Amino acid sequence: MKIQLHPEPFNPWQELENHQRQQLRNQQGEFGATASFVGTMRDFNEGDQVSAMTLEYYPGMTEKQLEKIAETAYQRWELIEVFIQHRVGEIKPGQPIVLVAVWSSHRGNAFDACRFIMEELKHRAPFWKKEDLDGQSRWVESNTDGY
Amino acid sequence: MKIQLHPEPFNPWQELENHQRQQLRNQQGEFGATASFVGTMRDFNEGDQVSAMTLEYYPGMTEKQLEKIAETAYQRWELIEVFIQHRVGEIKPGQPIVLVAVWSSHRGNAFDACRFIMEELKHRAPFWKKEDLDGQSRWVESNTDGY
Amino acid sequence: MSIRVKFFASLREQVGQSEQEIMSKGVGTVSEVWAQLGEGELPADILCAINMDYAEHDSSVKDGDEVAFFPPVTGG
Amino acid sequence: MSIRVKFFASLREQVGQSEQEIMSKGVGTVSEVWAQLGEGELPADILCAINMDYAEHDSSVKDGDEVAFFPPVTGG
Repeated sequence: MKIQLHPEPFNPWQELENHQRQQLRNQQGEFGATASFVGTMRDFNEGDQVSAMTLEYYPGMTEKQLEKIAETAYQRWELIEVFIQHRVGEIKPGQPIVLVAVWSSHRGNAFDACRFIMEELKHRAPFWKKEDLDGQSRWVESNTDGY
Repeated sequence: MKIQLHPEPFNPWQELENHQRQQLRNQQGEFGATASFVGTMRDFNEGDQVSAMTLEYYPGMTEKQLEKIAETAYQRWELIEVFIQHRVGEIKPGQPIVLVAVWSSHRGNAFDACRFIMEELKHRAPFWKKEDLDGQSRWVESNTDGY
Repeated sequence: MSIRVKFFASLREQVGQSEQEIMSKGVGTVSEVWAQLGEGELPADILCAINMDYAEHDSSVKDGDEVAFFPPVTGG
Repeated sequence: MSIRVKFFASLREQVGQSEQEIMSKGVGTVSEVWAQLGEGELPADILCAINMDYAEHDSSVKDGDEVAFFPPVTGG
């Protein structure tokens, strides 16, 4: 399991590839399935143009809750590895916000666990988005359902 | 939509990143969700050690069926882009076999479509695996269910 | 009429060739194409395609078609 | 007893500070911690945590705990 918060822009695919090469080096041939999800900042939300966004978090609790979510996934499915990356701080449209990647022997487990982690993260990990609109800003009130 | 068969090893994350940078350049800020799946060759199947595998396909029909699957996904969900890459020829354990990536505004559509495409590909795209075991080889008889 | 017939994977090995041209009158369906090959009964689990689209064993073929026979697919 | 209280996001802006130490006897639950702050009723949709784990408004707090209040989360 690796969980990491990025105060600066990060490249999710590069992170994923590096992680697999470094951490799963000795498990080549063991995992048959990698399901991943990348969330990217959009320039449009609730009918308004959004020029930037600030992601606030709760240092300590955010990491702790992400670990708990990953542990729950390990308990529910047979997984080889869980990798979670999340941006914090000021974000521009087109920049990645979140990466969740799950390695497993079989695709069903990888898909299920990846989606579960994303939904749990959306609903339980302490992050808060404040959007910059044209000349003003607003807190995002709640996350949408992913199903 | 981009569909590609690779007779040589390919790097799925690099392909995905390049595709997004090149083809979705003008849609930065439009897509909020990228769901992807990578299938990797395992060194173990049905209780036997597998040292290599040959992937046969039907040139022309394979590409045509993958396009149809992608088109069906575009019809069923609101998608921005579908990207499918598949290896053919001789494959070693640890090498990527397939990449399916889907870009959408919302994560539900991206997850659903990515999984749908993988299942359809497994059951309808004309590929056949022949495994090399210790000193002999065998055709894989059927694919497992992914749910 | 002329039909190009293709075989893949284990069926290709069994038949001993990857493709064959058949020239014949009275070949109306995929099953009848198979019957021309002298390989016995067409196994129920063998899939077929006409011009690279999935077809049924009783689908009609016409002059110039490409007909393919193959076992269940195992990609991905 | 001493409780460190933290606020996040819109609630942090509303309260006008990101953290505060309260020293008081008779603070048994999260709601009672909130009551000490002089910010009125604790809104039902405000989430809370004790020592970085989610808690309920009526969960017990003890000396030295860190209690946090925040609106619904919107990450990912």
